[in-house]
Amino acid sequence: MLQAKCRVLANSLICGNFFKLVLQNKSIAAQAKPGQFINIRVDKGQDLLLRRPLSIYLAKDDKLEIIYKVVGRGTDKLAQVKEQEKLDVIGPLGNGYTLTAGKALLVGGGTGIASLVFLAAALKTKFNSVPTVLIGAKSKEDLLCFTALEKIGCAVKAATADGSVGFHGLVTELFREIVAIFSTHPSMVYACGPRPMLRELVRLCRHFRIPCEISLEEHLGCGVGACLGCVVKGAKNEYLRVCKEGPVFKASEVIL
Amino acid sequence: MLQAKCRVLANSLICGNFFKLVLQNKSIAAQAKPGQFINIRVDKGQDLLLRRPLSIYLAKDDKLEIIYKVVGRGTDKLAQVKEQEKLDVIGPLGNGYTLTAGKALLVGGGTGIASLVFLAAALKTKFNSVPTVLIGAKSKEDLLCFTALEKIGCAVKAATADGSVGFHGLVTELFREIVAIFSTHPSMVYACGPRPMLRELVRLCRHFRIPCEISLEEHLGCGVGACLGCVVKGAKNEYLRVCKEGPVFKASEVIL
Amino acid sequence: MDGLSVRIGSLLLKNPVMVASGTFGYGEEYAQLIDLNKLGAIVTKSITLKPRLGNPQPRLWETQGGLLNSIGLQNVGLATFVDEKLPYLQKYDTRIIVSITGESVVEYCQLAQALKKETFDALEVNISCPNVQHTKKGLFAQDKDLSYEIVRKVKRLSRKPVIAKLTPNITDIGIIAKACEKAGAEAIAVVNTFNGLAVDIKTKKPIFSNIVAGLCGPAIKPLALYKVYEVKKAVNIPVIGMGGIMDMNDALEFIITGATSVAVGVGNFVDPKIPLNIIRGLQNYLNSNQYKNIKQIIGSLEC
Amino acid sequence: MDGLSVRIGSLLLKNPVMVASGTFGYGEEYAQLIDLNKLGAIVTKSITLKPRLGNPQPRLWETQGGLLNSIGLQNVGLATFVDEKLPYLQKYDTRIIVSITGESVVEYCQLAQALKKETFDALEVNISCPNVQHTKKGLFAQDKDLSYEIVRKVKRLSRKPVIAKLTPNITDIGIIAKACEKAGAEAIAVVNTFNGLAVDIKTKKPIFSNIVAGLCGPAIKPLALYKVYEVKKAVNIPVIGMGGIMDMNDALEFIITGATSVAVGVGNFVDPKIPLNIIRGLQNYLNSNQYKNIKQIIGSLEC
Ligand SMILES: Cc1cc2nc3c(=O)[nH]c(=O)nc-3n(C[C@H](O)[C@H](O)[C@H](O)COP(=O)(O)OP(=O)(O)OC[C@H]3O[C@@H](n4cnc5c(N)ncnc54)[C@H](O)[C@@H]3O)c2cc1C
Ligand SMILES: Cc1cc2nc3c(=O)[nH]c(=O)nc-3n(C[C@H](O)[C@H](O)[C@H](O)COP(=O)(O)OP(=O)(O)OC[C@H]3O[C@@H](n4cnc5c(N)ncnc54)[C@H](O)[C@@H]3O)c2cc1C
Ligand SMILES: Cc1cc2nc3c(=O)[nH]c(=O)nc-3n(C[C@H](O)[C@H](O)[C@H](O)COP(=O)(O)O)c2cc1C
Ligand SMILES: Cc1cc2nc3c(=O)[nH]c(=O)nc-3n(C[C@H](O)[C@H](O)[C@H](O)COP(=O)(O)O)c2cc1C
Ligand code: FES
Ligand code: FES
Repeated sequence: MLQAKCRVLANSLICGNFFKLVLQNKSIAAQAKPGQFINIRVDKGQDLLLRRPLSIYLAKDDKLEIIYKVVGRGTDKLAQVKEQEKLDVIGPLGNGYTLTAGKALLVGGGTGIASLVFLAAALKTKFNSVPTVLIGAKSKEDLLCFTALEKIGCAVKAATADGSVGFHGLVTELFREIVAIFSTHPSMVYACGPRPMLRELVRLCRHFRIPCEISLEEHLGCGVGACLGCVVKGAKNEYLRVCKEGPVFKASEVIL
Repeated sequence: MLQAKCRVLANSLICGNFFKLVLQNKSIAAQAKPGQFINIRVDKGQDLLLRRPLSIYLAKDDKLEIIYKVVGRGTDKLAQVKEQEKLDVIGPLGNGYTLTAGKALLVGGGTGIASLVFLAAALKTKFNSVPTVLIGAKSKEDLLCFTALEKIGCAVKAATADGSVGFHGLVTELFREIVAIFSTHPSMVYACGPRPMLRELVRLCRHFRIPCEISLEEHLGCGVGACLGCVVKGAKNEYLRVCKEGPVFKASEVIL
Repeated sequence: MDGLSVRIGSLLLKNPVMVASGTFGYGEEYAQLIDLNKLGAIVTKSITLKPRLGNPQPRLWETQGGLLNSIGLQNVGLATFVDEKLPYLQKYDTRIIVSITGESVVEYCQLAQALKKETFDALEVNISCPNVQHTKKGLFAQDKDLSYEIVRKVKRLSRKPVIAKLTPNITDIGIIAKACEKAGAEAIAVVNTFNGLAVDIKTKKPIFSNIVAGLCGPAIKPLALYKVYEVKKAVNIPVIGMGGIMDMNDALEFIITGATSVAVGVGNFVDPKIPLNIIRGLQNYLNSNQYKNIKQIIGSLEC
Repeated sequence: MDGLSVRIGSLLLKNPVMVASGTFGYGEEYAQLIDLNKLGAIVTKSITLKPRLGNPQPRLWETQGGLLNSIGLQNVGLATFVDEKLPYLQKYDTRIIVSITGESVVEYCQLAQALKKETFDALEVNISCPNVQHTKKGLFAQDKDLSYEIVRKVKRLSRKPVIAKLTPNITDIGIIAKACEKAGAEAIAVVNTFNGLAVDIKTKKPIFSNIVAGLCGPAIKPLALYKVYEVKKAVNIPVIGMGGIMDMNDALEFIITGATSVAVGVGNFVDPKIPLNIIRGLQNYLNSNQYKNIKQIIGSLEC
């Protein structure tokens, strides 16, 4: 974990309301693991006080890549940042995914897919095996990272709510079908996406008895574990910090 | 007085820390009189709450021109506004200079000269007589509107604190010399500039018994006379509103 | 726009949006910029018996998301108000709420008495102006007995509905609100400005000659909203909410929390169209959410 | 950096800049980002006798220039603090101020008693946490007798310097500050957060399960500064000022107004370097203005 002013190498619209941000910083990139995030100060003034956390999509050499969606004032401000400007970044932060050998299944919804791309690449490097990936989106235009995942060599299947591409329905419905078809269950499910998707997925994994790791989002205060602002209810009825114990949790550790 | 979203036709550095802003709005331009100002909302958000008042430098057809100096957060934000953006403007506001026939002498310091250029042009149009203008600045680089005034036909004399051009010293010292040289005193002095300059000038005019109008600055709240935030002490010990009774006052009306 | 009309005691407003005392002068100043007839009510600058000079400059200071002010109650005084300002306001089809303030209980009574025969819609009793010293210990609105006494006496002397305007600079605003309700106030206006200080680090002097100044604007919105919540819990009369309201969403927060009416203060300086934007916004909100009447939303907060 | 050292009662700080309770955990979290040895002092998250679970989500909400929080005092509890957190902090060359809070006078006493033999530099008695109910009527720090009693008893039980941390949600903070001074407090910390409310207009529910939350950040700076001014007028012991301090100029405003020391709260979230930037800034300020010692500036406000 370190704090650095990172040069913006690129920051541009990729599709729908989604942007890709490329930052330059060797030290953060070198430390980054799949599932970790960085915390960016988007406002140099005091209008928007808090930093904004974004998952690492790719970390290579001196490059850190992020995929984000404009949803409010902070991400809107971020979208206006220009190439060559510098952003104050703290990272990498949090605990990432546990890399385990075996037949992994990755399930991503919305921008949640970003951290899974980093994970897929890492699984391939470490175990020389490519996971299957399910991507959920509202519509064809909102489908992220499909080709990036294919390039890594993953079998990628899409689910869209409007049926404009791939499976017509929710990614959790696709998941249920796929798992039913698989001769053996995946050895591990990794998921990142909206809370309702994760909730249903965790229910299904429990049903099929598949171990599962999920990446959670909360609005953060400090981002480093100091303020206790970002908690999620743990299985022992304690509160766990998304920024520190998470953002990736074993499904069994938390109550969604 | 009206409120309008005005297109920015130009907004660029002219010298030192000074910018020229050109706005498009026929109605405001048509109503504007020398000495009046407009009140600009520089922040669309709520970071910088209040509007910023700026004198009208030129109003012609559908164009409103402003000369401003970057001195704080508001003017800094204004300097970042780009061509074709729109600014929320209220104006024209306040009472301008009284246009009187005769041998006028105009004295401007810093950006104060802006409203005097508008006045010089109006005096020429109305009475077909061009005033003499004294401009004070720190240094050659900060000398504003010299050529614009010459184009109108004014006799223009500069005073710089560092002597880099024109008279070496304060514009009020130059004023004293000029008035001493003049065979007859000017019939009227109009002045706009920093408070210490105005204070000394008013003292001199009183000494020489020359009628004098001065344009004052205060930090404004509403800009329309409603909040009583912008007052200056009047000669009858009452408080006068800079935005309503002013910004131009007869020297005898106010206590500086 | 019938769905927007609200009742403040015996006073019927065509919509719940007012402009707050001291931020809208006596109406004239803004008449060129917006249609005053569209406002729910105009609250005048607080007037005193005699004209008041007010405080020396500076009177305003911007802070993060807020504005400190120390006007010192400069106003034309009762006589000029009645002769010149009130007739102007009477031309408009909106409610006129006259804000009065005094340095003693007697002065409030004299004001109420003198205004008895004039034509306007309600009296707002400002017992919370932070820019003048009321009692040795503080503001009238920091003392429940004095608050009761002033409201009670003004109420007796005046035939108009009486609104008590309270200060947020207090441990328990509910106690004061209750006292005012008991004294016969038709409504409680919450809040006046918060006590604040700014220091010029170059001169090592307070920015304001009066040292203390009043903070308003978006910075205080969450604090003002909580005060509205506390007052609403304490009394059964309508609450007029204000403090940093800049748009329809802000207004809705106050209304849901329990404000029957809301007032825009410093928002008028930022954009004089804010009150009308809020009125239009509320109408659209009612329509698109199938509410017949704004009353269905007032105080609908589910705790 | 000798010119920066200040004395808080019997406690000597190498410089006047602390990090505020609850915004810096138990120090570990920020140790990777800044050199803790450079800080004047670290105030720990308030600890209670038993571990506390804290409030459900959400616990944070951004407002204009501010942050509402409702953590609900989640903390590891006394035992774990002493076993795990304190030893970590003891490794650093900075002052450790342990913040304690309880639901009753007895709990404060038990905490003071239990901490007596531990190694740290001062106790901060947080009698002002807005996220827990203290008495039926409100917070301990809203009651001068209870404030007196708690500080007095803690002081008697503990050999450490005692700092009383007060709430700004009060009519006259001076009264409480005086009571704490009389009870033996070595210093007064001003302020804890301001009571605020935020409403979700879609669900018509308060954002926070606890309804009320505490506002901090630049939005409250002028209000906090005024409270420091009030406390400084009331007592002769040092004041520790906080509330929206984000840079050296903010710190100077507090110091000039009378704060012997300042604390950075939410500023740590915005930029963990803020405390160190302020320390460096103050040193430069002293040098370039030919001050030998920061004490020449403390309370130098000319009114
Ligand atoms: C570990 C982590 C990784 C993330 N990775 C990514 C990523 O890779 N890509 C991506 O696009 N996004 C990611 N996010 C989400 C991203 O941080 C948010 O979308 C962003 O911070 C929103 O900022 P904003 O200012 O644009 O929106 P805001 O205006 O702050 O908020 C948007 C919405 O959230 C609500 N909200 C605000 N505060 C709170 C609160 N305290 N509690 C609950 N709701 C609140 C608002 O009401 C609003 O509806 C991640 C979040 C976390 C915690
Ligand atoms: C009628 C009128 C006409 C003007 N015409 C021009 C013009 O033509 N060109 C031009 O360049 N400028 C003009 N000004 C001045 C201009 O409005 C200010 O320079 C501008 O508003 C500063 O805004 P800012 O945010 O950049 O600076 P700010 O950051 O607001 O302030 C700059 C300085 O002023 C101090 N300050 C802030 N608030 C107050 C207050 N309430 N009282 C006293 N001091 C305060 C600050 O401490 C700081 O030192 C005019 C002002 C008026 C009233
Ligand atoms: C410049 C100014 C002058 C004010 N004068 C008065 C006044 O005379 N009487 C009064 O009751 N309130 C006065 N107020 C307080 C406002 O009516 C209102 O209560 C406060 O500003 C909070 O609302 P806001 O945040 O929307 O501005 C004044 C406020 C400002 C900014
Ligand atoms: C997330 C958070 C948690 C806090 N927890 C505590 C606490 O446990 N004890 C305490 O005395 N103050 C606590 N505070 C208050 C701060 O110490 C400080 O008094 C307040 O935030 C004002 O300073 P600021 O505006 O610089 O943040 C907390 C503040 C925040 C933001
Ligand atoms: S954001 Fe502060 S603990 Fe997680
Ligand atoms: S700025 Fe409001 S009266 Fe002049």
